[in-house]
Amino acid sequence: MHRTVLNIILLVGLSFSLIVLISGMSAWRLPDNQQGYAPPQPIEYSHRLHAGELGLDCRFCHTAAEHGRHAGIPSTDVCMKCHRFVTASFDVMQDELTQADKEKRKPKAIVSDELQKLYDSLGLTDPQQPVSDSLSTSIPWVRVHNLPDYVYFDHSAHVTAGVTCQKCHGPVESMERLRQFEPLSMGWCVNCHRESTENGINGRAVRASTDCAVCHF
Amino acid sequence: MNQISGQPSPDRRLRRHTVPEPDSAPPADELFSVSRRRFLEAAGFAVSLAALQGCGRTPTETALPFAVQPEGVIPGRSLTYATTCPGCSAGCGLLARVRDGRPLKMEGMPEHPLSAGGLCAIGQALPLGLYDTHRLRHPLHRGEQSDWEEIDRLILQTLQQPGLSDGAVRFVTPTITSPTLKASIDRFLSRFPDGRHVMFDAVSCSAIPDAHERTHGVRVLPHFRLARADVIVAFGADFLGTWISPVEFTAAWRSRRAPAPDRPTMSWHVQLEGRMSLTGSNADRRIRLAPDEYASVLRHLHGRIRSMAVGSPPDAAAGSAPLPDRDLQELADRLWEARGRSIVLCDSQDVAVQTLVNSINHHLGNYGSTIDLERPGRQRQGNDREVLRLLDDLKQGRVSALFVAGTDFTHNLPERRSLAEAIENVRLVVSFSERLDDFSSLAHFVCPDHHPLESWADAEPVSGIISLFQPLLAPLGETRSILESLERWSGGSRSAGDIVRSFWETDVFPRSSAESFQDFWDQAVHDGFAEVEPTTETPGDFNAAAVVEVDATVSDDEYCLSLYSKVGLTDSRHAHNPWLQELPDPITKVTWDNYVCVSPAAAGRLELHDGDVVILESETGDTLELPALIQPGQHDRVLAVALAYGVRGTDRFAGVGPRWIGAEPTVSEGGVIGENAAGFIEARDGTLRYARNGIRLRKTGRRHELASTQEHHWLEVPPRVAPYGAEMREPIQSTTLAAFARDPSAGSPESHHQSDVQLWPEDHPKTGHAWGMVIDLNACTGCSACLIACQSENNVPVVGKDEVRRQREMHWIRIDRYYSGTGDEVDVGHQPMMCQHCDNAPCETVCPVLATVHSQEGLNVQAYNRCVGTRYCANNCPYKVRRFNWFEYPHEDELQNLALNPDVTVRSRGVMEKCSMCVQRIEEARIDAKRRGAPLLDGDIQTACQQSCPAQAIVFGDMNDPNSAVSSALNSPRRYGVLEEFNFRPSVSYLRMVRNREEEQHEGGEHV
Amino acid sequence: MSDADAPLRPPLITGDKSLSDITRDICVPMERKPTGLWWAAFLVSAAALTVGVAAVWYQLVTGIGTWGLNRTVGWGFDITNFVFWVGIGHAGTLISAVLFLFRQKWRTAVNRSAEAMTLFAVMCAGIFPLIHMGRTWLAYWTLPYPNTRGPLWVNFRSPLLWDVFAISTYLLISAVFWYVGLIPDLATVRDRSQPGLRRRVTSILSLGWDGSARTWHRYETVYMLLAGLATPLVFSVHTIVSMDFATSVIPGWHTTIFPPYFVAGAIFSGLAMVLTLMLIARRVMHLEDYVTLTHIERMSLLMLSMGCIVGFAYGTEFFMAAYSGNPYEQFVFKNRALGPLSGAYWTMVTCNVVVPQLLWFRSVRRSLPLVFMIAILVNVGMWFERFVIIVTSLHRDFLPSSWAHYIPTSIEIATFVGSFGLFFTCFLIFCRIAPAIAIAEVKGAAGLKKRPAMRRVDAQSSAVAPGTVAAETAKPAGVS
Amino acid sequence: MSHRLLLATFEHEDDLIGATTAARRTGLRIVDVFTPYAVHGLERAMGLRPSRLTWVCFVCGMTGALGMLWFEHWTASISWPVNVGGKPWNSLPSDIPVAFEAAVLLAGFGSVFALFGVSRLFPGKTARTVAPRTTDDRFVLVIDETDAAFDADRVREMLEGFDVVETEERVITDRTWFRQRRLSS
Repeated sequence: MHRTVLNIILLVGLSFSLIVLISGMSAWRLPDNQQGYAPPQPIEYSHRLHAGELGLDCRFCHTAAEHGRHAGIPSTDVCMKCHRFVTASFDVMQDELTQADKEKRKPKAIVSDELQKLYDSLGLTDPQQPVSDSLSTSIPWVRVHNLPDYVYFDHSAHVTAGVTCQKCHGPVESMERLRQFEPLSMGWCVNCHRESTENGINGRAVRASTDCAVCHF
Repeated sequence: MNQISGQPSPDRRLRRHTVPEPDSAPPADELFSVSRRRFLEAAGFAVSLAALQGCGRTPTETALPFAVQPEGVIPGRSLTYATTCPGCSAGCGLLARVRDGRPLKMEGMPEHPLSAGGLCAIGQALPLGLYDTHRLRHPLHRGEQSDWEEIDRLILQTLQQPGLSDGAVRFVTPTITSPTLKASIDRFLSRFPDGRHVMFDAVSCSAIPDAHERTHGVRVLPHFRLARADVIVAFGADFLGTWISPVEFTAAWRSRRAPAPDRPTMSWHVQLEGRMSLTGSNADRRIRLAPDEYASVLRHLHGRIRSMAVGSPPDAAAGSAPLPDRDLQELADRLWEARGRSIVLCDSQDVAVQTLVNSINHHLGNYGSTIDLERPGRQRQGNDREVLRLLDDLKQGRVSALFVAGTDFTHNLPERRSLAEAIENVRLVVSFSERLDDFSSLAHFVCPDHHPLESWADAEPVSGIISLFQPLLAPLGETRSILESLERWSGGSRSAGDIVRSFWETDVFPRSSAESFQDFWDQAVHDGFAEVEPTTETPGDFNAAAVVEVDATVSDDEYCLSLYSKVGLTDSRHAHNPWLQELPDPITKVTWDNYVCVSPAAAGRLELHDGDVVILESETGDTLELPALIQPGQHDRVLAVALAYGVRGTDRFAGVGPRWIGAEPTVSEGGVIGENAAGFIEARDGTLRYARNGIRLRKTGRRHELASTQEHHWLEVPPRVAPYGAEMREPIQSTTLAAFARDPSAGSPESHHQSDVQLWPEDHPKTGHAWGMVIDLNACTGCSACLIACQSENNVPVVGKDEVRRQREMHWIRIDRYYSGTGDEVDVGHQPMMCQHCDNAPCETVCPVLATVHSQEGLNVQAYNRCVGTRYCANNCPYKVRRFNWFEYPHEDELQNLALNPDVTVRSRGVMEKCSMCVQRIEEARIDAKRRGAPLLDGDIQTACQQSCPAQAIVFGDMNDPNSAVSSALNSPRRYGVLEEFNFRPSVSYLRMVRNREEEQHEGGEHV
Repeated sequence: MSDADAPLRPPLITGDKSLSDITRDICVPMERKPTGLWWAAFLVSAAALTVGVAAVWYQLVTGIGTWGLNRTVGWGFDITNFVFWVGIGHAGTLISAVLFLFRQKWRTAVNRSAEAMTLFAVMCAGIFPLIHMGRTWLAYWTLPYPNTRGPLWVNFRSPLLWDVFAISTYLLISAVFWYVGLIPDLATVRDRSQPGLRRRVTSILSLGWDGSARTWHRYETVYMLLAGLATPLVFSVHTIVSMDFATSVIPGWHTTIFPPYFVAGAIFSGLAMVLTLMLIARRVMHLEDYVTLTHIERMSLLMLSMGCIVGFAYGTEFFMAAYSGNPYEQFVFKNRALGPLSGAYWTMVTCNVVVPQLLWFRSVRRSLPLVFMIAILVNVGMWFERFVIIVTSLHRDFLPSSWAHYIPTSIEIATFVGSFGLFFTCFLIFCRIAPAIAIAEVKGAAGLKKRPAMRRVDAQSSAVAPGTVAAETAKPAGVS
Repeated sequence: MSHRLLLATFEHEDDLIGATTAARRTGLRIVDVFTPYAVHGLERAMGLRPSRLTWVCFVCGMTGALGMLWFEHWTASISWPVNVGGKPWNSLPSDIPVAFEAAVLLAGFGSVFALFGVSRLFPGKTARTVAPRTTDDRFVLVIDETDAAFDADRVREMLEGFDVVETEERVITDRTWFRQRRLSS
């Protein structure tokens, strides 16, 4: 009798721990897998806002993606193309304008905390000031997508072939903070190469080689 | 990159300087750090590792973008700039590949009228010299770090001291081909009543201009046009290796050595020399002749040729020649047959001997065809008589100020000690050296010049061919261009760029045919050089009276010492470059040392073995202790020692290579690499002589192990173990021109044809590209430029002497040098050997983890990151071209790491590596073509070795493209594959060597 | 043929033992406190092992460069030692399995230690391919496991991969074979032991063995199967090891004679090692009654015949090279005999071919010191055989430009010494913790008949026909 | 259910075999025999059928060989075909060594584990030796007394004819023990 009860308890316990274990498996990663990595960045830049809501094309900022190996983290002066004028969120600036209009005064300059960091890095006291190389320092962005040193991935080759940015980077336009969406493991690369060779990209036949020397040299 | 084609391509437009000049000189202390910061920015993705570890992930990496993006810079793509090679005074054209602000790879400039696309080992090794932590970063005042304002103030103050400015001011430089610098020096010296510019070449050929002064009335170095020569007779002149302008000469020499089945002709090259030089090893006929015998042979030759030319009787007083009459007559006859298309060269420093040479060339009518005096060379302007006068002045205490730039004055001269003492009495001693060398340690002021890749300059190596140097990066240290230093001391304040530009505007532009200066300048910066009117110095008529009787008596001294410069280390300036130190000498294959080359006969007499330390003693009592090396083919009376060794500061290489309990340092702490042989240079009759008699040789009984990359040097296997009928190995096939003319496939051994039979079905048809390479052994001189090019391109580590001695050198391409024949009269063959990319690769089958497999385009690829290091592939490689990372080779020098090519993985310990046929270049070109939307064309891809080759011996391309250069080379009847009878199906083929000889072939093909 | 039926043959076990005498004789040495001799041997072995561990550690931390290898000679001591130890490892299984299949009862005296020797030798062997890898920590890449690289599998065409499978299979099967043989003996030890650690451990390891005839019946079947599997396995393992060389292109390696040549060499070296160890064990552990002169003599004869086969192979190699007309092949053999490493070659020939000829003499075979000396020399010679094959073939191959020399470093020598340390340490520990002779098998093979035999006649009165009993008892022990 | 068993202890294998043969002839039910070593001929005396473990071995071996051959072929030419030294995709000869090793490995382990399974040998199992010396020098014949053919006197007489050292009657209730020896439990 006792034994039966004990057995039942054991069985329940076992199945429970199995369920926990299996559900934990999905969160378990191999040591080098950085999938889901989303480190805090020095400036809380929102891809969702820029690429999603405002609909900027990726290549508007990441200009090198078409031309070179690296997509390139945009240089800070690229930000200044807009942020010379846009110094805070649209709503806040709009409110201030209305308010100033109402109060019949000149609108105050409103600079958001995050954009202030941008101006600081360029050594600007006034966003309208021209950017000078000598005053500015680089913003130490934290690298999210980082392949091992022995892997040579060329952005331009993929962009030219018609691979969308999202194919590797995931729905960046919906990410508040950038996150590594795909595992970026070798198998993941290879399978995409195989699939593309078989089915083409956007209906165009391509030959995505799986030779070692395509990525490793 | 398609800068090779004649049409300017978009990339070519980028050959402009975009790197800011350091004109707005920031405060002294900050200069280095600021430029470093800017440099890091320029690197685009210079990545710093933060020790922060988030959530058990790999450490956080930050990516620093530009704050302001410079125009035209795309992170990760290299830009090519046209400039000039500063490695020696030959002034070859240089295309520098600059990637993310770092000059990484030096390539030859195909459009250049002199170098024609080649670049020697020294040029290839420039980046490592640039990223050298031992270069001075600050000016020094009496050995203490100082700043430029202080230096300028003190120097100007000293110069104004009474008794100094009106004393003898001497400015010593090596040959200066730069008209701007020469003008600046002249301008600076013009302030002093007794200011004089003395040009001193560490290895001088002062006797040639001196002889021309006598015979033609102008003291110039003629421009030798070897491309026009059908018969080349060279006395000692190592023109393919180190003499005057080896890259240019190699290209020219090679252009006459490509016999085709329909045109079986080539030049006839005879080398008469004492030691075994690179040039001699490539000659059709090599005659062993001690340097002191040149005069006698030349006199006989002169007599015979003169009698043919003007009918005068032969030189009766010449005595007996050290050469059989038959040989002399053959030389004379063939020279005479090819009059106007022949050339006689000589490296003797005896002016009388050189006038004889001039007379021979004159009688042969070579002036105006193979020897150009109208557009003379400026590649060697050193004037030994002036140097000797300066030495005299110094010793007499008559010099009040001494400025030395570009040469290690005291290191390269005999009587170093008394010279150093004399220099101590000079009131102002200024050095412009980029490092603390022997002379600059004696100097009061060291005003370090920029590295030539950091500054503006120009050069006119041959009159009328003028080229520009442009800065490729902001200076790494607080150095200053010599042009600017002289400008400051002459009261000006212009930047080096402005100085060059304004000189060109006033002095060079008028010689050109361009419309506007801006166009001329832009084109020159873009092209890297400009062809302008030569500055004419009209040579006079040949003055037969200048030809004096030379003393042709041959000394009966036991030994004659021949001092020579080594390929790759011609100059003590390059002694700090570990790539060049580890470059195996093309002939001896020894690295990291100089030594006394002795002939096998002399070695036999003294019972010497390689590495036995011997003492050389001159009549004047100078001694030199060096290990001996037995050199087949050397004259029995000749001892040969390389100059430019024993350089101060080379103990820096004590720590090069891996460190472990069994390791022996490359050089002892405080020691130097090799021994300085400059003490044996003899000053006689107004020239510095590199050959002298009266040398005694003594054995010490001690040993100094030499590190050679080759252990067995002969095509013959050792007779003791040679199988009957197979005493010879046949990696190098050769034939004679006579045999080739009869049958273009002569020299092919009967049994060695590749079989088309396969044991198994062919499952791997190559439908796309099929990369392949053809190496013309008839063109390859063994100069080893490809070796350094490969090292630079592919991040091949330097391993140090001990590792080389353990036969673990890492070079991906090696030049196998084989002797054949007897110990005295040997034939030499050079064979570049690298991964043969066999289609049936034995290495691939045995790798357990698929780390080395075949690509669909026929490459044998090696995935370093998959390799577990069983070394089975290397064992099973019949060509032994695989290289294993025995250790983690040091990469601690962060500055030196900037020379690493970011396109190629730096291999870690325990993995195998080998030639990849520059697969990174293939991929880059492929992606470029894809981006352009154009197909990949023949010539779009050049491997590093191919690009560098001065002889254009290497052709790479798509074997599936019937119109490619490699396909047409493959159709040559001279084609063969090494070990192809084993059916490895190598993708690298060789073209059989053809020697311009009459003799019949031996059975089954002649071997080298 | 049963020994009982062959009176001319000397008995396998001398000294008039009963079953419990056998149990006691074998178990007592491991139940006693270790002797001073054991301790001395153990300390020496452990010291050697320590030296080896230090050397391997240094090599792993610093790099393979601490070995004297170079771009031409990629394998030296490492693979020489590997093949040497694998070769030694083969005799154990051969003696145990092959002699079992041939019903050679005298094997029982030695099979346990031979199997243990196999196990330890294969362990020693296995270490070398592991540490010879440039990146030992990635050795698991040689296993075809599913991975995130594509998946990227392994190269089944590589003989080195065959080695991975062969060596690990061999190690596992040898271990199982050894352990299965050990189970009944562990039960014996268990039932002899006082409650305590030994009893607890042996009762776990003996898996509840109770001596049931039904289990014995299945056990015998499985044991025979294992022996049947181990025999071709032995041949396959050394065949595969030889294929590391035979399938390559290097002259001196690339030859079809290698598989049988290597197997013969392995048996040869293994026999020599077994003899060496047996002679020591016999003396140290007082097993003179179990390891008799007869055993020694038979082993000596086997060794002699193997020596002749190996010598024949050496000759054949030269003949084939000469006959092939391949100059590279001809050169390699001439270079072996007369080149810079000819010393190693002639050491090999002397030790492996010349010296064993002494065994033709019965007096030599029965002289324990001489047999011991010869066995040691054969071990030395067989090590040199592998060295000669590997190094002399590699150091001068096709292109003279890459010819090189090979000088082992102190680290390599220390590693080699360490492998002996590991082997003997393991062996000495084995002698202390497990019955060094298979108790159950000795008992079974001892042929202890009931005395006096006449008692059997009485049984006739019972329901059993005497003839049947005699026939049935005699048969299984004999020819079948 | 329990069984009443007779345990007869012998000193010599001849006696044991004799007694066993005799017991079987007389129709006695031999539950088991315990011996210190594998006594040859005993299985015949007991009437045991040849073990079927050979089949297990064969099946495992074939599985190993065929499975490995398939796996090698699949990895080298289907999953990710890679050109290795110009060898054909289907390199059967080079697949054989590993397939052979896999066969041996699987066969060996298969039969050993089958033995352990069938004979209920596992670590931690308490040995139920009928007498402590059965693993040393005693042979014990166990006869089912419950069996109809059992006649105590005749049996004892028969056993004594074979120099039985000791006889003992014992009641055993362990069900597993019975099942293994094919006794109804």
